Amino acid sequence: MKTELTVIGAGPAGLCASIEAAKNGVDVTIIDENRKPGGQLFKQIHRFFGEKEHLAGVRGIEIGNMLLEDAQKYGVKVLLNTIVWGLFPDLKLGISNGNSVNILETQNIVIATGAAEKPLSFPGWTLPNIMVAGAAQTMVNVNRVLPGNRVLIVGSGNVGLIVAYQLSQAGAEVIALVEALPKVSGWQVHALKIMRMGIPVLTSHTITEAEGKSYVERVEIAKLDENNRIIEGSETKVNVDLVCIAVGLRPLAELCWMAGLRFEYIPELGGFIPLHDENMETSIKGIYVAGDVAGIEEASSAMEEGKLAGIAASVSQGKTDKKKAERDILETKERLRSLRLGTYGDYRYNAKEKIIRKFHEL
Amino acid sequence: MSKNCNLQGMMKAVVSLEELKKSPGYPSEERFKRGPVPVIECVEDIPCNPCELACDRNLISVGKPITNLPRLVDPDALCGGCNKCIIVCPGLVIFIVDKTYSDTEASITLPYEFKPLPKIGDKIMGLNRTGEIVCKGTVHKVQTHKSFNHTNIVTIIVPKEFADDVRFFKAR
Amino acid sequence: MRVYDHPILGKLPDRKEITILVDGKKIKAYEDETIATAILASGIKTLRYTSEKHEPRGIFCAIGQCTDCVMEVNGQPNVRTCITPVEENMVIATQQGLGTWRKVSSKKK
Amino acid sequence: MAKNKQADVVVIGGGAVGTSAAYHLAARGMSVILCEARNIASGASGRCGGQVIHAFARDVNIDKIDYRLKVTRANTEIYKEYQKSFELDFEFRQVGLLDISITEEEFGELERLIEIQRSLGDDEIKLLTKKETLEVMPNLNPDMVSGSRWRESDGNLNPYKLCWAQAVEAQKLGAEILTHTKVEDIVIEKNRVKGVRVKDGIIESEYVVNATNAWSSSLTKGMEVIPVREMAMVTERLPELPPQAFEMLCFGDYAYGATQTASGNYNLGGPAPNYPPDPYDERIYPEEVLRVMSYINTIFPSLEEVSVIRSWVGIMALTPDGMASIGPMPGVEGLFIAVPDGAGMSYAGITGKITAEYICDGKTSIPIDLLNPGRFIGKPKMKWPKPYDITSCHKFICDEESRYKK
Repeated sequence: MKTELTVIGAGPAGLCASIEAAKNGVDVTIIDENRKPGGQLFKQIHRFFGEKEHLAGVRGIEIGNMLLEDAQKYGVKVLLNTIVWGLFPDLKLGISNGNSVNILETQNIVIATGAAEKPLSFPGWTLPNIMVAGAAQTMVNVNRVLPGNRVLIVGSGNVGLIVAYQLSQAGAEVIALVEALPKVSGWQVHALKIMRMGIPVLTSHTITEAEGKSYVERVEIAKLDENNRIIEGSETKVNVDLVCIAVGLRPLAELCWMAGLRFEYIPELGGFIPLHDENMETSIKGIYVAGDVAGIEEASSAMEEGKLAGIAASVSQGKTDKKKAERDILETKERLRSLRLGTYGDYRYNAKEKIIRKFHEL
Repeated sequence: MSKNCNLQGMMKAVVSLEELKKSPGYPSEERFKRGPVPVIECVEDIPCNPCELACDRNLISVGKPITNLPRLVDPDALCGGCNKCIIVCPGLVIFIVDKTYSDTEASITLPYEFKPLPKIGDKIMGLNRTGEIVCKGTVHKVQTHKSFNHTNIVTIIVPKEFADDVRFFKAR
Repeated sequence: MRVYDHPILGKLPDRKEITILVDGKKIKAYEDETIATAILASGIKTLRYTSEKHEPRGIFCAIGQCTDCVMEVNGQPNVRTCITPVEENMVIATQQGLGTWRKVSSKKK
Repeated sequence: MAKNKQADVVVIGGGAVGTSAAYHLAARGMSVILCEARNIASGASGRCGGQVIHAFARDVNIDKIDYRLKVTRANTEIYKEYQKSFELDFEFRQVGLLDISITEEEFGELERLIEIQRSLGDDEIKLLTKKETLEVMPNLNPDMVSGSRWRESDGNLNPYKLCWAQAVEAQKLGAEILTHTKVEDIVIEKNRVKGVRVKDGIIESEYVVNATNAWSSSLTKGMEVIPVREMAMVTERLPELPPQAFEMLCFGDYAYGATQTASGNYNLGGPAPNYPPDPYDERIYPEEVLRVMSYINTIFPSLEEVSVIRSWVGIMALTPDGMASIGPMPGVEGLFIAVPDGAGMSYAGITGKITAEYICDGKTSIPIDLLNPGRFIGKPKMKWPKPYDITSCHKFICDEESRYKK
């Protein structure tokens, strides 16, 4: 099997990379191990930030549908239920769909494998119905099953806050959201959404224990002092049947490691990040990264990074003229820049600049 | 919603009314006197500006960079109550408050993304920004439309003195 | 509990109903949904027990990454139920430890 | 950091042999610095199947079988001692090992070889018929077996854990383990070892032990090793299976080893049949994975649905005559070579012990004359077989020694 550009992961970054390259006439195959493309977009039923060009005010689920339409329109080949089990020398990919195993030869690869949520361990954390927040979000928004009725959320980043809101939308009662830090870590607007509904957002609080026979039935939460120590006597037991952990994400970079890409530890962006240049090309020529695998951000910047990688791959395939590519790249970078502004944008911008600097030091 | 007052009592507000009032998206008392007006409770540098484009009367400005706080522009034009800013705000923090609704009452128009939808005339409790019950009120108007894309618009009537506090409600 | 009506997503679309067998019990499922979805909807939260301490485990990541939700499906252990779709008359069992391989020859070619 | 560092002995290589040498030397009171270019068990030791094979059934050095058995049996005794005194378990289990013949003709060959081995004093090796073989290992494809040889004392261990266990014990005894410290060369003045050169300086020592296996010839002139790319893959954890240890060394085509680890993963390996120009290429190629997977499906039809979770390539070292190279390097005072041939897990413990004995006492409990690492010096430069896979290398060694010619 052969294709010019292979994109691994059909989430926002991968779809945008595919569409951008296919628009330029590149023969693109996008691979995803799930039954449906879209990555995590289809569980994001809230409206996105940004400006018009970023599709601000549009719900993630609608953006997902728009991207799928575009992918189809521009002739992107989509392989679903397909696992990339290996990324080998000479840009060969081992793929399998459960029935057959194949080797896919390609000239460019965009790795857009996204991220997974980090776990948090505490006594009892392995009990059923203690899950990462995104899991509950998938179950309720994609699969339309509510995993529990009385929920404790751990972590006040945007994921925790949004999932608290969305579980309420599906009819669950969110008992509380606890945050170990003295202040909410996500945007206040997301916190305000749930607080005004009466969901207690408890800063300087943590979960200390979960109990239950066959699944979580009760948790203990406690207040923390300024040194992050539990204040004795502050422990409270609460009956719940679902605990959602929202304590951050890490890049799913296994294929990047396998390819032998060079990495750098960038804690601001979630851990070990494959080094890449300003157009998302990595330390191995022809391999690009985009989206959360290139540093944890959010879907809007993932899409812009995907576009960058898609344009860069088109240039490498000789499928777009230099002038047009330069213009497209410039515009994409401007859109990306405006998403990386402000309190939560500056540090991401700086971390991204560090990755690019380290790349050029190689 | 939670009935666990114990937990709610442990909570601290993320942003105080005083702070909000200092932000450029919060109308002055003068402005309130002129009729309905958007109240924008967005006080962080979020890279986001759909509210600016939503307003046909250019009452809201973000400008460049888009991390600027949304600012209420104060031309002569009054808010027409089209609610587009409420619908499009990803943070769900734009409310249209009319302190001139009557001598004693104010109307608060807010986004509502839950089921079931309240009905006109429903008796409600007004909730403040931390979900505490502060007053009684009634549902005045419920607007839904395909173009709202599931962000429905509910207008409630509360005593005027709670116009700066009430931002949500629950059935009485 | 299924979310039949949702403020943003609307009514649950009509889908073909099928039956799967979980630990010998018939459970209703809808075509094209994942095994974990159907099982959770039926109220079952424990999908397997660990091999050494026999502790219960359930859904944890729901995106095929953590392998906490593995069960025995048609005689094959370690199937990630959160990303594997149901099929009519699928035989599913709570996995005990490393599970039991009940099938010797391959199912399809 | 390495500036002005000093020790009695510098051990180069953090594999099973290097860590063993460091442990045994430290146990004898020597000050030891171990330098490893990557991390502990990064080379062949961390990439092998972990089989402990006392003697290959089709051993090319049949006349030396008695000697080999003496060495490997002493090695097993050392592992048993480790198990009593070491803090970390390295999962050594003597579950027996099968060497399977596929064709009738091969079975005849096995029969003949085992007869020779027994006449040379190997009283443990047993010939199993097809039926007996399938009784020991029922999940083999019956069409792929004509018979086997069986040695009960063979087995397997977790090679990664063996390296770490030895390294940890060495550290407890005062040895310093420097990982990510590549030795650029061995410093020799007036035919005497002075130490080793690393990136930021020289580590001075009276003795240097070269335990870099496939890479040993690049640090020591006159050493001869044939690097052989081997691949391995490991499955998801499976319930405990009957004794699985297995070796298949078919003359015609390929060789395989399979073991079930203590945690249940099934570990299978064989030659890496994709022949990149560089025999030290540790990357794996997709064709190699597919080929080995199809063989596994043929040999173990019941594993067809089992998922492979990881696969990799490691560089094994063979010597031109199929014997280990363990001993002082002639012409360089203070330089000791510790390179076992092929099955390193059957040699690691004893090789470290011999190294310590030689350096501390000047003599060894097992004579090592046969393993003189200088035995290739002065001989015409050998042309290594290509491709560097086990079959062609094996043939090369056989031809050289004419072992199989009656």
